Amino acid sequence: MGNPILFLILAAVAVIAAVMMVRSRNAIYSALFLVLNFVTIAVLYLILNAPFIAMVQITVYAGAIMVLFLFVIMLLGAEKLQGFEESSKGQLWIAAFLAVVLIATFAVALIQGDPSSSGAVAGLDSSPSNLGLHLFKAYVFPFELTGVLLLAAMIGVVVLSRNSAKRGKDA
Amino acid sequence: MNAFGLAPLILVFPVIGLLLNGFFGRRFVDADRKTGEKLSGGFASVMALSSFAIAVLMFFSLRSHEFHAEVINLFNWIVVPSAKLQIPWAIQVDTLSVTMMMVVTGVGSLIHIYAIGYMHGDPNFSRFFTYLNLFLFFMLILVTGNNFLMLFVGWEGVGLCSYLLIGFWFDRVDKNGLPMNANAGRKAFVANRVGDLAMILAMILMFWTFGTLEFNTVFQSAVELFEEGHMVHFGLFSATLPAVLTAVTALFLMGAAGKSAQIPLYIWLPDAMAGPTPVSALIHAATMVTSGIYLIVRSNVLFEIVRASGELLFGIVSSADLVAYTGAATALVAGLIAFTQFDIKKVLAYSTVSQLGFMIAAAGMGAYVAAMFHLITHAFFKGLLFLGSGSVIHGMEHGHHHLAHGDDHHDDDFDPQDMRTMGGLRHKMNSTFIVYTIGALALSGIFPLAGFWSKDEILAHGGEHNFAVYLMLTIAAFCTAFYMGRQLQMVFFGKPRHAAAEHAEESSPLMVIPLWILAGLSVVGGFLLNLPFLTESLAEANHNHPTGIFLALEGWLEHSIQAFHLSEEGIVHLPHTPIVFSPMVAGLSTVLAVGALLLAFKLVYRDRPQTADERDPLEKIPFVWKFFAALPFETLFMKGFIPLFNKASHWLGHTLDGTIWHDFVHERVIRDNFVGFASFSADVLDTNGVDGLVNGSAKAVKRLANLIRRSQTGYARNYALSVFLGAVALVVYFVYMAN
Amino acid sequence: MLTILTFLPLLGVAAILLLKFFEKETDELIRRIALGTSAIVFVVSLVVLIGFDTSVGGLQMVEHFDWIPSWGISYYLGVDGLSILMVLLTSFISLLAVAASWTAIKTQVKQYYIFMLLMQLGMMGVFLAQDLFLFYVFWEFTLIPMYFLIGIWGGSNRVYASIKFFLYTMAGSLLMLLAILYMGITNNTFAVPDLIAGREAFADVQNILFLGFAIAFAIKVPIFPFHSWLPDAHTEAPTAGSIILAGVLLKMGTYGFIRFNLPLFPGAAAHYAPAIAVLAIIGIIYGAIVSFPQKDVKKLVAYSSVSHLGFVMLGIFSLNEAGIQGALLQGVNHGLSTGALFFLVGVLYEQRHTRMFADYGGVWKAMPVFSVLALIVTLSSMGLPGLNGFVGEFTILLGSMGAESLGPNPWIYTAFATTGVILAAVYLLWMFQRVFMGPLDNPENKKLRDLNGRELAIMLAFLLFIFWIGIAPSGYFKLMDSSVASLVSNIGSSLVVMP
Amino acid sequence: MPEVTVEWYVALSVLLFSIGALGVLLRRNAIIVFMSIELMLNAANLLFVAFANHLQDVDGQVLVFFVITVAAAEVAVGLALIVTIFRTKHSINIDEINLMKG
Repeated sequence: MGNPILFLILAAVAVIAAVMMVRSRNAIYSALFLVLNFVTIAVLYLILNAPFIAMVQITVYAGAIMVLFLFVIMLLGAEKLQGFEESSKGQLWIAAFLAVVLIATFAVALIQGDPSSSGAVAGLDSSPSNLGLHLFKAYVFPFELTGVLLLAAMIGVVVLSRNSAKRGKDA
Repeated sequence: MNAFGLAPLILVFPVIGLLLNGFFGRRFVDADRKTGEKLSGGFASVMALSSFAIAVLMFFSLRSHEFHAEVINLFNWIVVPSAKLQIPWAIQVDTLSVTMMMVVTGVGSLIHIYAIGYMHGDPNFSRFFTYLNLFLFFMLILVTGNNFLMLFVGWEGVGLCSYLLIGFWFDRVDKNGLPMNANAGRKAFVANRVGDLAMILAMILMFWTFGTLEFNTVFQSAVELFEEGHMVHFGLFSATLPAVLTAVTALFLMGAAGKSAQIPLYIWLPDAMAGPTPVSALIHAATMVTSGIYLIVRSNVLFEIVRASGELLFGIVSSADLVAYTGAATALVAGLIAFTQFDIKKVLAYSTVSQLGFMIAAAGMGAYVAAMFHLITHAFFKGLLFLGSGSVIHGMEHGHHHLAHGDDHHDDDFDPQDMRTMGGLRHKMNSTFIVYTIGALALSGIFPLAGFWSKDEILAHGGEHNFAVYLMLTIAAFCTAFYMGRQLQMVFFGKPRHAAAEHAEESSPLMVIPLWILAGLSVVGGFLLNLPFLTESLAEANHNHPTGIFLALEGWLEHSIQAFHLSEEGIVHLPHTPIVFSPMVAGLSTVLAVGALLLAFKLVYRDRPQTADERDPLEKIPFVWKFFAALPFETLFMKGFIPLFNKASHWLGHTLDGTIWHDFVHERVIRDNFVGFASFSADVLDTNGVDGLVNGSAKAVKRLANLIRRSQTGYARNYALSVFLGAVALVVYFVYMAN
Repeated sequence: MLTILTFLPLLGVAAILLLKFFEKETDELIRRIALGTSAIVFVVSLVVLIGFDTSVGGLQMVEHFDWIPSWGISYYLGVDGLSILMVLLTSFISLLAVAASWTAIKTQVKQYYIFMLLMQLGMMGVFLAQDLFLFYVFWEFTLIPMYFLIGIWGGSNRVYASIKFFLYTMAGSLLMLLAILYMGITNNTFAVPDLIAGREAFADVQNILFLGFAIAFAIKVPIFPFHSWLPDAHTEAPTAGSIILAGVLLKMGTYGFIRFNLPLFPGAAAHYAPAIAVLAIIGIIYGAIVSFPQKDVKKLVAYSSVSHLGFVMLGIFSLNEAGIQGALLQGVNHGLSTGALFFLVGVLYEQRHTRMFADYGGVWKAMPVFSVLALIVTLSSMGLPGLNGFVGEFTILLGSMGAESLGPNPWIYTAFATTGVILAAVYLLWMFQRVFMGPLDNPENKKLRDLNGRELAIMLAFLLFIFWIGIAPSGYFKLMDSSVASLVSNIGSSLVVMP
Repeated sequence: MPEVTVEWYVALSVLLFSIGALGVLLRRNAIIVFMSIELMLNAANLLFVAFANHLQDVDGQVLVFFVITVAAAEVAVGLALIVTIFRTKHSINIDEINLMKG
């Protein structure tokens, strides 16, 4: 599963990018850090023998979704808003505690669990065609549902985004 | 000649009489006093006489029937097939029952006739005769029944009539405003009921022992069981036959004590004198009170078996002997109490108690014939004495009435029965004086009057078989003569001590004629019944009847008294009454009687009081007077038992059942606690509890909701936090616990 | 036939209700309809009597249909020797009670007679039902009309009395319901004959079940010490209510003991017999003593019921033929004598509006006919031989002496019970004396009128049976003999199995 | 030199998920909250892919495909909501949006 040094570097970048994304006061910075994070993860996908997913990650996430984010941030002019400190103290501590518990739990689990062998032969056929076959054979129904979901989302967005004044007139 | 088929008529006639008088008598009397009274009283008397005629018919039927008992079945009474209980209405005609029938109807008829005169002018004239006929009916059921239960019907029925007749003037009140007649009647009934309790128990015991209550069957199986020595079993109970019969006979004694006024239940009889005098004569002297003797004589077999078995009651005394002792003691005590009485009827009442004691004592000693003999003669002369006293009272009332009319001299306290107000009546009421004297002498036992023969037979029997009883009875006989002498002296001799006595007048012929008839019977009755069978010489009779049965009455009654035959067969040992005249006993008792009369006449009452207010000579002997004036049993009952019962019943009724059980337990404890609990429930538990629970849970929900609402900040981040919490919890669960 | 007998009063109720539509609703007409209905019921009960076969020990004229089959509940009516007398008593007493309230009830006449008719229905059902569930329904049903009869037309303290009556009896019934349900569920049937046949199924808990039934019935009877409701209810009830209460309602308790407790739980019956006999005897003596000092005529009669029913209970728990037959007959006798006494008190009350002894005295002078009849009834209640009371008492005492259930010395029970005979004389004669004897010194009492035709007819009806049963009761015993004999042998056979 | 096993990816995924969660919980800027959600989704995706590789099963990757699709739809709707809210309240501070306060 790849070179450990490479993994550690990529992991470090991903984590740092994530932390920065959460910590940034400026929403635009956050968005950009998130893009960095997505890209790092896309590299990891490649290492994990998932080229198609990596490609989708970059095009859909880093491309389409993040552009949408940036667009909205700029549209609303909400780039500079509240940061971390403005959270209530209770919320902060509970959240931090829960996060620590979560991480600790997994740490315990990972340390205690039997180490898995990494002897993964690259026999997994994750080519787009194979993926496509899976998608349209075993998962054809969920796939169609996804289509419906997207349609619903599209209509929803259209409805929501209409001018309220106009909506009032229509109603 | 055989007329047994007519026997039921003896019961029918009194019923016709009572129904007619009950339904129509009042109308007759109200419509026309004079003829109505004659019609009402006459009809009742005719019915009584008709019954007497039937009784005589039965007498002759029996004679032609070799004196064999005859049972006439009428119809079934209580029949419980599965319990094998079968009790018929059936009439038994035998020499004993016919004797009783004749006494009852004979004396009864005379008293009916007498009563027409005595009750003249009473507003409830016809009711009186209804009661008299009813009494006759029940008394005849008592003596004619062929089983104990029928006897008991009559037994209770005559008790009822006694109650009704004592309470005939139920609206009379005494000085204290108490309804004395009603009270006296009630006392009589209740005292009788005490005896009835014993009768019921005895009958039930006999039923389970013998499986029947018919006289003949009971006696027969009693003898069989006794001979075979079987145990008596019923239910889980078992005992020997003599033990059971001891219980039965002791209970009979108790029953007889109630009805025949023996110790300790005699207390009702003196009070019963509150009733009209004919009633005292008929019921409380001649007939009803003798039914206890009839019962014992009727059950002679049972008594003799007990005597023969040697079974003792509580290990002390044979129940048959107990009968004798009870009778003798009663005779003595009552005879002594009679000394202290001033009421003319009460003297006679105690005398009756005393004479009944004689009879009971005789029956208890096994002298059944002597008991019956005395019963018959006593019916004559005591009936005579009571009717005579009624005549005296009537005369005194007449005198008082005359007085009240004459000079407006009216004193309400006048008591026409008080002997202290009488005196010198022999000139005013000549016929009454003569017959009364005959009666008194007969009662005292002066030769050759009826009382002499019968009393002497009892004494002779006692002299031979039971000295203690003989002694007591002899003293009692002495007492009898003394108090009769005292009474004669106080009533008829000397000078009138009250204006009323001076104006007393002889009663109407309707009243005097029955007196003469009874006087005649009192003179010759004893002698006639005591005659040997005229067909047999003394020696012949003695030979033919080794147990000593040769007198007329004995020859007649032996057919009903099975103990004679059993004695001949050697099953029981009936102590036989001496066959020959006993000069020793007879002489002594005659001397005593004459002596007592003279004592009363010459010594004690020689210087008799001259006015009504003066003290009785006997009162000067303090010990005697106080002792007998205290009326031992009367005091015990009236001052001890009855107040105790009243207190107990008031306590039970008002305090225990009312205050404690009803008010306290139910009201206070149960209801109030319930109400308390309920209001606690309603006000506290329900408002705060159930309601409170509902409201409270609502409140709690509200409070909780408020609490939770605080978490519902509406801030998405808070919600997210809880989602995250859940997610972490799930992870923790899966990692640590799911395996 | 039995269904007709039971539900016939409903026709009368319907007729009374329909009157309104014909606009003929007068009190007089309502009374006539009620009387007519009761008379028809009485006639129908006589028809049942004619069709009754005395040689059969079991149920007759059975009507048996499924009702709730899944629970084993059925509509099951039948009559036998144990109930035939009770049925006749019910129809007879009801008829007289309706007649007795002719002039006494002046308010809400319609409702009154409707309740009276419903009362008849309930009582008849109790005596005819052979299914425990059906029985329970009728049993509880009788409470309701009685509650209203006391509560609406009663005396001054009527509300208290009616509520006490209702609660007391209701409380007892609940335990019985539990017992009924237990038995019904274990055996999957509520039919009494089937339960008797299958009584082994609950033989191990029969003592508890017995008590459940016994308490319900004991309160109804009432056995000492559950009698406290009775004087209140009797005193406050209207005359007809008292007549029905004494005449029939109390018999439901004794009947229940005979019908259910004995055959269903014979072992327990034998086990508790001495205890109940002791309570019965306490009741006899206690009731009699407590009667004595009462100041209220009705209260005295009410307490006398406690005493009389003590005899009945003693007879029942003699568990032999004589005792049980005596008890059944004594139930009838008590219904007649006490019913008649209450009626007589009612006649006085109607005129004088007081029940206190102190207000009476010397009534005999004012009302001779009335007084003579009262005397006969009093004597009947006292148990004078030749009248009905004696026959029952004697048979009961006879039974108790031979009772195996009372151990080796049954005579002790008998002896104590017989003291009731004395005490009865004490309190009843005291009652009679205080009302009828003594001087007629109260001017109010001088105005009393004697019995009128209606009252005389009612009294003569009572007296007919008082004399008939007193003089020739064998026919009455014959009616119940077979049934009682089979009941006793049924109990006896099981006693051998279950000591 | 240690081998990179699937555990490493799990650890990374957990870290990223936790950071994302903290972002959701602690930030008030609705847009950043959304982006944190995307981060968490990515952490999950990463895990899917890692296990798909580990278990030699392509189904994991198929699921990632679906997740991305749903995420896209979600973002589209979510952003539309944010825009609408901003239009009315002129704020995207989610602490000011508490219409659901009980």
